Amino acid sequence: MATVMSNEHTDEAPPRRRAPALPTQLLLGLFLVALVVYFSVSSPYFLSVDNFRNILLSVAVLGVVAVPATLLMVSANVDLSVGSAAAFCGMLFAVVAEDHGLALGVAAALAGGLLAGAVNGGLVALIGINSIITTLGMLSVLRGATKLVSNGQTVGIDGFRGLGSGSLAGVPTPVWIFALVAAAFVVLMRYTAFGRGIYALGANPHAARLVGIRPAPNLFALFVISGGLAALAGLILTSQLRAATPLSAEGLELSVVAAVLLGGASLTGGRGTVVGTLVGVLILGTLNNGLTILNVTSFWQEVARGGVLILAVGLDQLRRLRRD
Amino acid sequence: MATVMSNEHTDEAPPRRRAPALPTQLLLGLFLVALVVYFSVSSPYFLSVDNFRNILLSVAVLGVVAVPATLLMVSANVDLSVGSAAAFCGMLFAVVAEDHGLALGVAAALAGGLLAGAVNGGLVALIGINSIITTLGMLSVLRGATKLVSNGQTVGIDGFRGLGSGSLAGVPTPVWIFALVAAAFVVLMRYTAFGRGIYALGANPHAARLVGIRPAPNLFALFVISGGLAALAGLILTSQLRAATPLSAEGLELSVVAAVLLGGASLTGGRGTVVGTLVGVLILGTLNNGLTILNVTSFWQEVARGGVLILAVGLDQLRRLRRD
Amino acid sequence: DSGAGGSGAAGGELPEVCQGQDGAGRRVGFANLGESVPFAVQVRTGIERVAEQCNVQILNADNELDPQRALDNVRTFVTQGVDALVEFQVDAGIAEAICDLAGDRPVIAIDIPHKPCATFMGADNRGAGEMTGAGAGELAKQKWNCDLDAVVTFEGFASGEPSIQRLNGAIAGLEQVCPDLEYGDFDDWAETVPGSIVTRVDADRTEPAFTKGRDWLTAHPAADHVVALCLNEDACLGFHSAVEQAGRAGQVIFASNGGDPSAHDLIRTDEFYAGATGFFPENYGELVVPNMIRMMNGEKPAADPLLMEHTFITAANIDDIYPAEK
Amino acid sequence: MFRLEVRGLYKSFGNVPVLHGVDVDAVGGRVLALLGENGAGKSTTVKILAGDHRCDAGTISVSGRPVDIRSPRDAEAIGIRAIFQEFLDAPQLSVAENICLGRLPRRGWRVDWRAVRRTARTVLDQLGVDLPLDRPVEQLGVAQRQIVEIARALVADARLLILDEPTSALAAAEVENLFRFVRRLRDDGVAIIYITHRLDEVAEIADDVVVFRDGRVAAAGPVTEFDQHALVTAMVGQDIGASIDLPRHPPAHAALTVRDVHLAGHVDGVSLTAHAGEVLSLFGRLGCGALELAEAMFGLRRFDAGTMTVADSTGQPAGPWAAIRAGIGFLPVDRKTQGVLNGLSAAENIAAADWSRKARFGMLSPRASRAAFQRWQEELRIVAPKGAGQPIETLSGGNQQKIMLGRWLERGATVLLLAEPTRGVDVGARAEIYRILSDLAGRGVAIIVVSSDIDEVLRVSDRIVVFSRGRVSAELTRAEADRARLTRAAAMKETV
Ligand SMILES: Nc1ncnc2c1ncn2[C@@H]1O[C@H](COP(=O)(O)OP(=O)(O)OP(=O)(O)O)[C@@H](O)[C@H]1O
Ligand SMILES: Nc1ncnc2c1ncn2[C@@H]1O[C@H](COP(=O)(O)OP(=O)(O)OP(=O)(O)O)[C@@H](O)[C@H]1O
Ligand SMILES: [Mg+2]
Ligand SMILES: [Mg+2]
Repeated sequence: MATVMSNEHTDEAPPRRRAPALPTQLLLGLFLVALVVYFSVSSPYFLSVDNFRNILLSVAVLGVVAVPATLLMVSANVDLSVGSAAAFCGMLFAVVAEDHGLALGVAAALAGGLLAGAVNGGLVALIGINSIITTLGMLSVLRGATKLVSNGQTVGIDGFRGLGSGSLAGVPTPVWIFALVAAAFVVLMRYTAFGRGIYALGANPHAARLVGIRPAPNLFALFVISGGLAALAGLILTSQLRAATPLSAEGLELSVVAAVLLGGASLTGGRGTVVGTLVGVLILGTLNNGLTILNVTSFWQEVARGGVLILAVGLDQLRRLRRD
Repeated sequence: MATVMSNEHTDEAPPRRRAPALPTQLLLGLFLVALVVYFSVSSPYFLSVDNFRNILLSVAVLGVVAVPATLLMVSANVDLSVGSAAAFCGMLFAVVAEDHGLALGVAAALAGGLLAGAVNGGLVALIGINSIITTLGMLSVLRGATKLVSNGQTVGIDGFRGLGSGSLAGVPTPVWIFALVAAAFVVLMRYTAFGRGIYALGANPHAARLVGIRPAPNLFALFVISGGLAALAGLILTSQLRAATPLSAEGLELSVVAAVLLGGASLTGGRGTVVGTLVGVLILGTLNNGLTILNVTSFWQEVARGGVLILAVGLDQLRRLRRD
Repeated sequence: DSGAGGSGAAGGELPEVCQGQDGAGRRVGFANLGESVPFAVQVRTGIERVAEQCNVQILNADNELDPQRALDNVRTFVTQGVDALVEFQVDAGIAEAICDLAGDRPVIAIDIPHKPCATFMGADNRGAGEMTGAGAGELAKQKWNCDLDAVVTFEGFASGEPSIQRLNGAIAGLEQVCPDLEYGDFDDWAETVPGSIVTRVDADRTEPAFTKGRDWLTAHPAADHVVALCLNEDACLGFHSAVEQAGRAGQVIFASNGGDPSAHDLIRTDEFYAGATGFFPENYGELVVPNMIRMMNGEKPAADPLLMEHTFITAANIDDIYPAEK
Repeated sequence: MFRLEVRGLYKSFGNVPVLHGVDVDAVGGRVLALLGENGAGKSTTVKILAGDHRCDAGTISVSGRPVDIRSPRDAEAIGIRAIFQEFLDAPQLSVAENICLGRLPRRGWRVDWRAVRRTARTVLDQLGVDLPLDRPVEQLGVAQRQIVEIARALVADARLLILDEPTSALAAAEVENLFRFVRRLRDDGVAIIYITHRLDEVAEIADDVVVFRDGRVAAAGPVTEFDQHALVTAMVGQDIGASIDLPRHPPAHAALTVRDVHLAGHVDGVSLTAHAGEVLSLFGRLGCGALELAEAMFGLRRFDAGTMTVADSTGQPAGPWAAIRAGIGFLPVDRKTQGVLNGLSAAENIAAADWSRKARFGMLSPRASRAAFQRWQEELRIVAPKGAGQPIETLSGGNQQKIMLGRWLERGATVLLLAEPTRGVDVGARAEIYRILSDLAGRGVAIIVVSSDIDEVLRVSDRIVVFSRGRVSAELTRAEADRARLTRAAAMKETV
């Protein structure tokens, strides 16, 4: 007969020496706190309600597009055309509002953004073109269109200050909008069938399809949402600057990608949270603000910004390396 | 006990009746030919040896960095810092050459490029930071460093024309260099264990690791190569312009990504060929050249470039859709 | 050659702007600075307008603020066999490479000198800058008796000579009117000079000027007599919004270079917007085209360098300069 | 003589202990079968040997000398080769290159592609399979991919060969070829660790057995000392008794009917009807067309010709979403690429197919998913040490499979299409799944099982339709079916 071993082996696992896992977002949050402490100690002007309002205001536009970009990245897609789309919509607004009034201007801007999103969505979700290529192409198309609309000129606009310069309960309107968008996306991504479906699609598109989630309409909707929020961002920007310029929001896409990746999302899909992106956005904003307030020269600012970006993500990675 | 069956036809899937697939690269090549034909018919100046030399010359710098970027993308990584690295190395060269002679200048530039590559490689391959974030950070760091080196000024350089303006057998030196780099990478990617290891790593890093392919040293080497070739590109550029400017090669990274993706590579790794990238690079160059020769206004050029990018990839996708 | 189709003067008398020069059958390549810059678009529009009137065919290209692209464009023009080149790019350092490619074709360089080969045309950057600074200074003298807390500039650190010349000039112009302040020596370009009341900010577009401007205001809470000098209107527009949003209107005097229409309303209505030095890019063509025809005919240009006249546009004179806008 | 001794191996993931000090001996010239329920720690043990995981404590020695396996390269240096339960191939690369992955033959500095192809061809020949050498493996079916995996492990000379459920996707013929190959290696003195849930294979191939239970060794010894009953008892920890016959069901109305279906290259004029309350098996060899037909019934492939009726609606579903709405559920063969939603929790994985119904105005409560998990955890005996929130990819293979099945139970499908439903499932749970299928049928669900496992088909079916080369070659009631008839019908070249 075979040896049947007793089960009385020591029940104890061998002693473990690991630290309990600190979630990525928390670590990133600590990093943000460290930045704030550093700048507060280094400059008397940094730590003030006024300056925090500055920081929030400076990232509101970025935030309004970075939040939907998070869900896009969860679905393993990116929208690199958000900056151009924001500029395009802002310009549409200014040009239409000049002749036909603010209401029509706003309508034109939103329609433009949703249409741009629908084109992106159609190409990616229905035809199946890679989202990087598609939106890189649209980045160029929309930037060209922006210049065509205004013949390459800056268009000033008056009487449309509320969206960009108003405030409620001491908090500037753009910050409110950013907060509302973020809150809506927290709910969307955690507590709706649509949001969870996007996670499933990003994690394993084939398997998601087999449980009845339809990639095409879901992704299409996502790009349309991204386009609509880019229009909103363009309107805020135009309202803040009181002018639509052909170069507005240039390079915004790279900040968006940086913020979303900082926040723990991954281009391979299935991962990413709004809270992470918020922290990412705030790190970028705090850094820009703090360096300017410290009067760091612009060349060194550029170096520091890159360095901090790497550092913020690197810390998390180093910690994981140590744990394994 | 299992029943033993004969194994006469357990092997292949049943015969497939689909049209033989036209490879993506060939379709893309046809697209390039169509572009050339269109421009030739539309303008008397397009179809000439001189103009083809122009086109090749205009894409040589892009090509020298897009080729290694292909292999990087096969490994599921990108190097977004190539433009900044090229500018940085060009500037290093100019500043060092001014005081210490050309030879030392070239050495400094190459050392700078390899070092930048090693930093990227160290952060990505050894520490494990996402390559987009890392190289986005380095993009900023190196651009800042470029301006620091020259205090933001353009530095003229004399007596270093050969690399950028020389020619051999009627073909400009930069084009020769581009061709050599491409040829070397064809061999590297198809016929060396290193190259095939990169394909395996990109296709499935876990599987590659389990068959003994070590991710870290391979990826590290790849980034160093990319940095070295960025330095070469920077030298060519400086030699062509006879000056190193703080803004040169800005935005090069997006052209690189566009060319490589056009050529059929995928950011998820495992896919991509040098030939595809060559065609991608040539499409971009031909388009810029042809649109200018047709005297298309710059705003419309921007729109057209984006459109053609989407079209080139979209055609391939549409064809696949139809086949399925 | 298809020539400049539909010219306004075929056969008939040439309009006055042509200064009697007929460019029939001539093809000129115009490589623009970068069509994302409103100023450059106005230059192009002006050149196209005059060229059509004088029967010159213009081939356009966009240098996209990229030196490599500028070289590619010259090559393309040469391949197309243009008779002459108008080169608008800001990097003096690559002038030599451009001149080599141009060969013996006549070249007019806009706004920065291309020493070896080209006739300079355009702004007196330093002089225009001084005009801007002096204009701001006059207002500062009137409002605050030159009692300034700070001077802040918005410019493009990496945009080459024109930016440096205009802003160095602007600081110097301000100093001439309000001399008794610590400016520091910026003649060789420097970002900061210790002890200076001047802060130079790297922001030549609306958005960065807005964001960095607000940060600057935060870091200077006590500064309520400030002069802002801008490379262009876009930058001043951004900082102007920042000042208003920070609730500090009336604490900053603005003056910009260029004179783009986007700032005309502000110049008319905001007493703290001192004005803008007009470069009149829409009129560049009136100098470029006739002189280029002369050069293609083997004659000398009417002057070398061909300098635009600048005017400081203020609320007082703007309606005379732009009567149509009223 | 090669002898690998593992002593006191401990391993935890996070704070969940998985191995509590296991001892395993693998000896050259002998095949060791490693058995145990899903989640017992079999794969974890062999991954440690292959250098994929590091153990927390324990010693490994080879022929008496202690070794430290820190990476796959260390394992390879010792002569350990492994194929894993989940495919680890490079999908975009060719079959030939995948087989030689990591050890491409070279001539001088360059890869010798002819030798690559030759090597691949040789191994495949020895396995008695013919695969297109230049095709990217992503274009192959599961079984073919599994063969590529096996071939890779066989290319290099091994001193210890580890096979973790290599036959779960294979039909009998390939299994037999694999066994021949394994016996030859064994006779050459190679040590072999073989993990399986098919106890009949143990009798056929193994010399020794080790049975794991909950991360401990529950029994070990020469195979001759165990009968099947003893093995099962050791695995489960109690005597589960003989397998009882499943109750039969009277067929009710037609639930799903297809007529004259053609799928180019796969199916050539097939008609069949599944009735509510019956278990219908589609039996055949690899590539016989049954799987493709099932996929088409779920809207994954277009019919080239033919009609389909489900419930009252006629027509082929436009896609999986439409099929699901019509009450159809589908369990795919390839769990990894088509089944698990990695990164999502076990609970969400089990609830995913039912999200559209669970949502109220689009809102979905996480509690609903957790409730779904709890509903099926007990019934399917799902082992998830970290509970409902454990990411699915960290569950053992067999437990993942149970969740895939639970997904459709939760959805309450009225027609269930199940491709190889017990792939990788342990004996206890397999009996459980059969019982559940029988229950479901009793409740009026129509169940279609696509299987190449003859025992499964004989055990579970009310009716069996045999496929051969894209056609129906026989239709048998359970009473009529036996091994011989099924085997003959599946090999049939002409239709009856
Ligand atoms: N990365 C991981 N994180 C957390 N738990 C894990 C991880 N990998 C495995 N486990 C757990 O370890 C236990 C043992 O898993 P293992 O894969 O070794 O089981 P197995 O015996 O191979 O089962 P099966 O027969 O189902 O393949 C399982 O409960 C599983 O959930
Ligand atoms: N990545 C690959 N995967 C599978 N097969 C390949 C791959 N690359 C090349 N081959 C095939 O390998 C075979 C030999 O290729 P190749 O011509 O490179 O060999 P070679 O060693 O150079 O032979 P020769 O001595 O004829 O030059 C060809 O049939 C080719 O299609
Ligand atoms: Mg297992
Ligand atoms: Mg050969």
